[in-house]
Amino acid sequence: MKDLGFSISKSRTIDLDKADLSVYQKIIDKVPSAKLCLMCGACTATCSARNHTDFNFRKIHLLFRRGQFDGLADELDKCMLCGKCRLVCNRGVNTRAIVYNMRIILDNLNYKRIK
Amino acid sequence: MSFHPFVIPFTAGAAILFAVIVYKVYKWTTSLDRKQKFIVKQNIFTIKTIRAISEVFREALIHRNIYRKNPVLGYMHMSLAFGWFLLIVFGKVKASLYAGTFFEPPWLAIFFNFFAVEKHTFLFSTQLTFIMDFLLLIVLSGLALAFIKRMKSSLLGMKKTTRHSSFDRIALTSLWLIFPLRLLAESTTDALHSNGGFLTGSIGQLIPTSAASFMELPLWWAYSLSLFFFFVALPYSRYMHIPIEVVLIFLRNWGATAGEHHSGYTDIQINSCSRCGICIDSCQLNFAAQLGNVQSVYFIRDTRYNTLSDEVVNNCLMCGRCSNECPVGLELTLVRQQYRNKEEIPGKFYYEYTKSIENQENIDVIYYAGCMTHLTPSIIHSMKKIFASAQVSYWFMDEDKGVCCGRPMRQQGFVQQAKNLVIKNSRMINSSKAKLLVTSCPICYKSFKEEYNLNIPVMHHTEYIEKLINSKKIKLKPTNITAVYHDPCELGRGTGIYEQPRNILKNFSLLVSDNERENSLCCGGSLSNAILDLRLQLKIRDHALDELTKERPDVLVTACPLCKKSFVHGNKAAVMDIAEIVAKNIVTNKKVSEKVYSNELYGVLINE
Amino acid sequence: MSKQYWKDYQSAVADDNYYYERSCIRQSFFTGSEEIFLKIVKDILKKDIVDDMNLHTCSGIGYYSGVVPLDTTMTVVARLFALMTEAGYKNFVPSCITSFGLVNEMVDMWHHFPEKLEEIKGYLKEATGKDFKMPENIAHPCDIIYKNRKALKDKMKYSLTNVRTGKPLKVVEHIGCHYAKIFPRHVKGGAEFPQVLVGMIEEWGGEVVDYPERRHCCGFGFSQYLVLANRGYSAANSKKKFESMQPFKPDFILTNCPGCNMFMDRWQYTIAETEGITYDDEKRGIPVLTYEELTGLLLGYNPWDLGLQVHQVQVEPLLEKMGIEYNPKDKYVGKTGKQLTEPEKPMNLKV
Amino acid sequence: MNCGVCTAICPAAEFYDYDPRDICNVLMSKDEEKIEDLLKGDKIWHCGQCLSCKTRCPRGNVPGLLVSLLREVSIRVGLFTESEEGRRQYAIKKTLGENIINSGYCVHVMHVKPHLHPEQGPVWKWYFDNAEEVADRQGGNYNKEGSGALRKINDVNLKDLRKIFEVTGGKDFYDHIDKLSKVKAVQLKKNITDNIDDNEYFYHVYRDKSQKQ
Amino acid sequence: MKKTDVIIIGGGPAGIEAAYDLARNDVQVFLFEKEDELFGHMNIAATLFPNFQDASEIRSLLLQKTKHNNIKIFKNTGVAKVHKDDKDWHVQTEKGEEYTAKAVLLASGFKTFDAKYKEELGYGIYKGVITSVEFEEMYKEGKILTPYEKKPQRIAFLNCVGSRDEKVGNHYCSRVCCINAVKLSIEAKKLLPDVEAYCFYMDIRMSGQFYEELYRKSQEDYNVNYIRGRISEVSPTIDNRLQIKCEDTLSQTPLKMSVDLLVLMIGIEASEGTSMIAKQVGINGEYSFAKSLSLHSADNKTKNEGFFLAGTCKRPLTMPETMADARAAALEIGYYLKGVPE
Repeated sequence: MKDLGFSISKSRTIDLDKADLSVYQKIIDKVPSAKLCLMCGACTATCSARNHTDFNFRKIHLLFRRGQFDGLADELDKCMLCGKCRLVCNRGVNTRAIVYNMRIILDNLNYKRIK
Repeated sequence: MSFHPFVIPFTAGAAILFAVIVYKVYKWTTSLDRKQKFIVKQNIFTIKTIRAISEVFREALIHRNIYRKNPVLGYMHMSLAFGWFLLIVFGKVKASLYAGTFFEPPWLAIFFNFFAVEKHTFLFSTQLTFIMDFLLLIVLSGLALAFIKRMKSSLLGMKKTTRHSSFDRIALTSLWLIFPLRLLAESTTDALHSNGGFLTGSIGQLIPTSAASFMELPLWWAYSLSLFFFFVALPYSRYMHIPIEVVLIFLRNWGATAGEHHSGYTDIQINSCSRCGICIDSCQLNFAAQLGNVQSVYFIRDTRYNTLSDEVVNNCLMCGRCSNECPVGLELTLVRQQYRNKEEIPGKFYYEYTKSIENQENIDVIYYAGCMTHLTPSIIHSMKKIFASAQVSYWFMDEDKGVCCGRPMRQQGFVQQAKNLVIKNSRMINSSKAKLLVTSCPICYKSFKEEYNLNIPVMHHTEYIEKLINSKKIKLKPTNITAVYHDPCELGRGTGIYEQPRNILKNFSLLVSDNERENSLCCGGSLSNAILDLRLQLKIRDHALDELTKERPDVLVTACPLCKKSFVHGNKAAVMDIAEIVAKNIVTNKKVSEKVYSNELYGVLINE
Repeated sequence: MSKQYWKDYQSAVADDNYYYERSCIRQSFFTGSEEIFLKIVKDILKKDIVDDMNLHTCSGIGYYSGVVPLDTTMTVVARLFALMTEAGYKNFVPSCITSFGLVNEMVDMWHHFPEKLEEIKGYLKEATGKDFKMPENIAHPCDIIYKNRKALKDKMKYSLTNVRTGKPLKVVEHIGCHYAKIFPRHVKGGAEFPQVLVGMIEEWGGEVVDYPERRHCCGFGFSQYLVLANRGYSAANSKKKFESMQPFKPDFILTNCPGCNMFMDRWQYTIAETEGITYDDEKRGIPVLTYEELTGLLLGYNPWDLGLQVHQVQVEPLLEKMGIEYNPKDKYVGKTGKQLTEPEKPMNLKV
Repeated sequence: MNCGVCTAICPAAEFYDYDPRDICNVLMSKDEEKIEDLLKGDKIWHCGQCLSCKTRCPRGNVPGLLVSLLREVSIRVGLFTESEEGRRQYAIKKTLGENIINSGYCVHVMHVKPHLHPEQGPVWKWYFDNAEEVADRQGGNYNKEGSGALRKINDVNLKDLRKIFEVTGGKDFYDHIDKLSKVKAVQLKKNITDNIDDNEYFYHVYRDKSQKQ
Repeated sequence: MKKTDVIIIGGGPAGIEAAYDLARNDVQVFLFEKEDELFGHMNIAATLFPNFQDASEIRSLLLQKTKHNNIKIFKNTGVAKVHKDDKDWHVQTEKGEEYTAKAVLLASGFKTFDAKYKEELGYGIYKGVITSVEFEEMYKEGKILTPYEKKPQRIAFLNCVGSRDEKVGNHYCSRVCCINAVKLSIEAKKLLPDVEAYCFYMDIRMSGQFYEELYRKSQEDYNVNYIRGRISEVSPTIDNRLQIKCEDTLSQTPLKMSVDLLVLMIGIEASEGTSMIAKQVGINGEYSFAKSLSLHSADNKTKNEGFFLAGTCKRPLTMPETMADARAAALEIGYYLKGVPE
């Protein structure tokens, strides 16, 4: 193949036809309350890790829901599992359990980490 | 010559059993972890060994613990274990006296009556015959109870009992057969040779000689076979606990305890479980949330038969109630934790991002509120007020939301991550000039105490406040508020802080609740359970709350932000952290700056 | 804003007397297209259109890529209008889609901010001493072809049918973003379903392919393409379109924007060479034609006089489908009749 | 309203970490700091100016034009050299920008040099090499006086054009870009000259792309 | 020359409810309905949110009310002109007859937004794109199918079509679409349990009682997915489905997917009748709805003595609001006829 000095960009659009949504089903099976998430962001607002870094549980949860897993494993490493998020969730979502299970699932799928 | 083919099954069974036990115990004891081996070596030749022996006697034979909890159950175990033990001892004595040598064949004692048919003339023969029959009677009575328990456990005051594995069934049935068969065998022999005691003798009278001569051998065979089956099934059944518990008791007395990872000691604990099911009754998931099959006994069973599921490992509040109740004294939470712990990735350091702030001023105390406490600001305000009133100079380490202590991570099994957090915090704490670390969160407290190695002591604010009161640093107004105190799991069972809060609450009329101290209930908010969904969690909360507020106290006092958060939302009673109630009733000190009196404190109290 | 059905979006196109503004891109990459357009208008439609020697760029690309400030561009456009005024014309016909969008945008701004217009008039006067009148009508050449598509049809030697199968040719139409997306009301059929190319294709016997990424930009992106480092973005957008149209097996792509035309031609080459992917069955790529070239072909002009040889994706297979005879020897002959050395062959893209 | 129709069909949003909706948010927030970050950052340079956003916005806004406004500001206040993408404006000015005032064309066959445009392919190289023959065959008037495609644009018109650039500040704008780019070039330790061929800084901003994108 | 006490224009729920309450107070009512059937938009609805009550129950209830002796129904009677002389109101029908009454109640309701105006959504161009009304009808038939008579795998519901949209000149919120979308998605799931349902929204406005609960139910029990973002473009795929594009605004990423059905939750606009008559009597308000005298204190009165308003001819309203408003109007008219002072 020729090198013309640039490579053709990759799309970052979420394509729900191609995305693997079954993975999120596993989360729902383990943490049914996940369905109730309104993406209000209260969890992110109270998050201790958020206080030190750009860690954003709400967004990670959403991307996971949409089957976009790249880089999430590393993001999740930032969480300290302190569980404050669970206490502030106004829909009683067990956010902490979601983080925990996302970690486990991603590790089982061994989703490549950046480093 | 006292031999007959039917002794072979028994002898073979006994031999096999002996071999298996020796093999397993060897395997496990050699695979203790370094720490355990070390401590055992330290203590093996000390008074501790004597203590162990006496404990073996108390627990393995007399089962005092079970007896305490439930006399009938206790008697059942004692009659079986101790009765059988004595049966063996006296049997041996009798046989030796009879044979006139100490080295008579081992089966002679077991099948004595079959061989010793002529009139007994040896020393104490009559007494021994009586004792043997008496002991047999005792054992049979225990057996009867056991049978009833199987049929209807509630009669013996137990709510739940465990299901059986196939090995258990073999062992159990043969166990149940052994003594009735022995009774019948001896009785028939008596019918022919009238060599029985008051029990076997009198039953012997009733058996017609014709039937007896026809029945005798089959019965002795059956007796021997039942022994055989029991012995062979035992190592793979729950009854393994009978021999292994003895090993456990010795190791425990020598100071062994479950470490971070699985070791031989773990197997010994697992095999020492008698599956009595007492842990089921003590588990809130069971009686408050109607959730079965996850309790310690199931956890241990599944581990032993390699059918352990994620669900069982993780669906636990780690409140420690079961370990506290366990008659065998197994370290149930620690063992479960071992199965949660995950592989460490060498060379990986988590939480690079956390900024470590340091403080070099000359201050007395570092105050670490803890993540959860940031969700109950009134506790922080109260602590600030208390510090101010006692005129203590302190550094609020995690004022602008800090680094988690690491325990929540650890409890989910992320050991490495937890360790990294520990490093982060230790650096901050050890770098300061303070002489004491005070925290408001029992979780952090336990963590600081057990998982950190700090160069200053750590106190939970209950301890600290008590210290301040004793040293007259702060004074409390006497009030007539009625309060009930809830022992947080991590503070009570976790680190044994029971007296301090009660001393602090002296000048309130403190009500007593049924679930105090070691028996305290979990608020349901436990961080250690990443499975439990809100509904069940609230069931547990409500049940605990009902128990605690039976006496209608003015205020429910606790010492954990998590417990407080859980209970506050249950709104059954006013809920306060011990720091708040202290701060609210503190005798204000002239010198203390205005700021502390700003109503913001009370503002917060109302808002929450 | 009042409601309007897309069908009702209609722009008025002047009948005659056009002032033609050449397009930098079109005359550079598809030189023949502009010439054939002028020919068609003059000789076939018998209308008056002027090709002014004083023309210069509208500086639109500079403006959209952020190096030429607004006032400058406005004044440059003003000068173009001034030239038109001097030439005595009122109907402005910019050959370039960027220009078309730009002049519309400028006129619109002047309409909303008359003070701006005065300011620009001042600049123009100061710089060139010229005055200008607003054009009465701004139309794109493709509007003129569209308007006269029936008249032209009568004169056509060929139609958009596959002479082998007798079926209509499948045509993908691509409209330059700045043609319809800035001022949907200035074009036929609004931004979503512009009729201008569709009208030609259907009138001349072809079948329009409606595919998912039909409205997506070709990826030019002005500043994006202009630096090598960001051409990956530019190519990616075309690639997205190709992938989306591929299953429909189009016979060729028709565009009204010189930029789009060039890019959709060159990016097929780029993708083939760098990733080995082509979007037709014979690995020759999908030909991309300007509407002028198409009209010229159907009217029977010599493909090589139209400049089809400057396309990277070769058009011969298409010509054969359409039953247009052509002289292969004539392909690489220059103006002076000199036989030029053939271009070298790409690695993956068949020619 | 944050409905996101603009981002949905934005070509740049698909291939860059770019979100026109978010940019409008920042502008509406009037948060000085955030806006400055925009002017300093790469984001505003990602837009492709296709203005697809204009068609769709239910509020009749045009994120695309807001961005081009931000770009002009970023250059005027001299923040464009802060970002990798912003610095590229120098390359554009150097090529397209100067084409305009020097030749009267944004683009002309002679400007599209194959070595700067490898993607144009062999046929283009062929055209480029035989420009006059091929252009005139198609009826062009390659670099000659008079009217017609690719003709030479005479000095009268060029003079006017340049004058316009001077009067309207276009020229100053060019010089401004040059000046600040030179400063940056020094910081980046890349030599910079007035022409292109031996201009390290030019090739840097024209070609190099850091890994982050 | 036919005289009566009150003429009600519009035989929808508002008109009938008001007519009945007036009739019960011995007021003679003429009720004009331009269609040959009463109940207006109630004829479309299969069930009513938020309690899924069968709309036919409501219809038969209303039908009962129309049977009252004091009510005279004129079907197929569109109104052409309304004017007032010094004392009475004169209503001229399209057929040319003239009627006179002491008071007129305008209950001429709303019309749904014509989705063809949003060309990028491809309504009327791509078969799979349908309106909420058409979907409701499908549901009534008891079978939800793709235009190609297949079982749909994915259905998308798009809110705010023709509402909150400058481009079509409607800045206002139609108020009922959000909850209606929730209702429809649940109904879709009831008929086709394994269909994937997606709702696209900008804000979810669950203003009414039990709305939020229903919204939660749709997530918890019916697995309806909600994506915050407005669909920007619809185009056909080779396999006769629809590709839709939007931004997943909460993750700030463009998103596309293909669906079998795209249901446009079309908004509420003033009906022709409403805007025409409102203009005639000079009470035409915003977005050509009819304008009441005072939103808070006299919402059924108008600046014209004896000319009253009820229901959605004023603004988008939900069913319960409409009915309550109709009863209020009846009361107002009652006072007016009796001459009870303010």
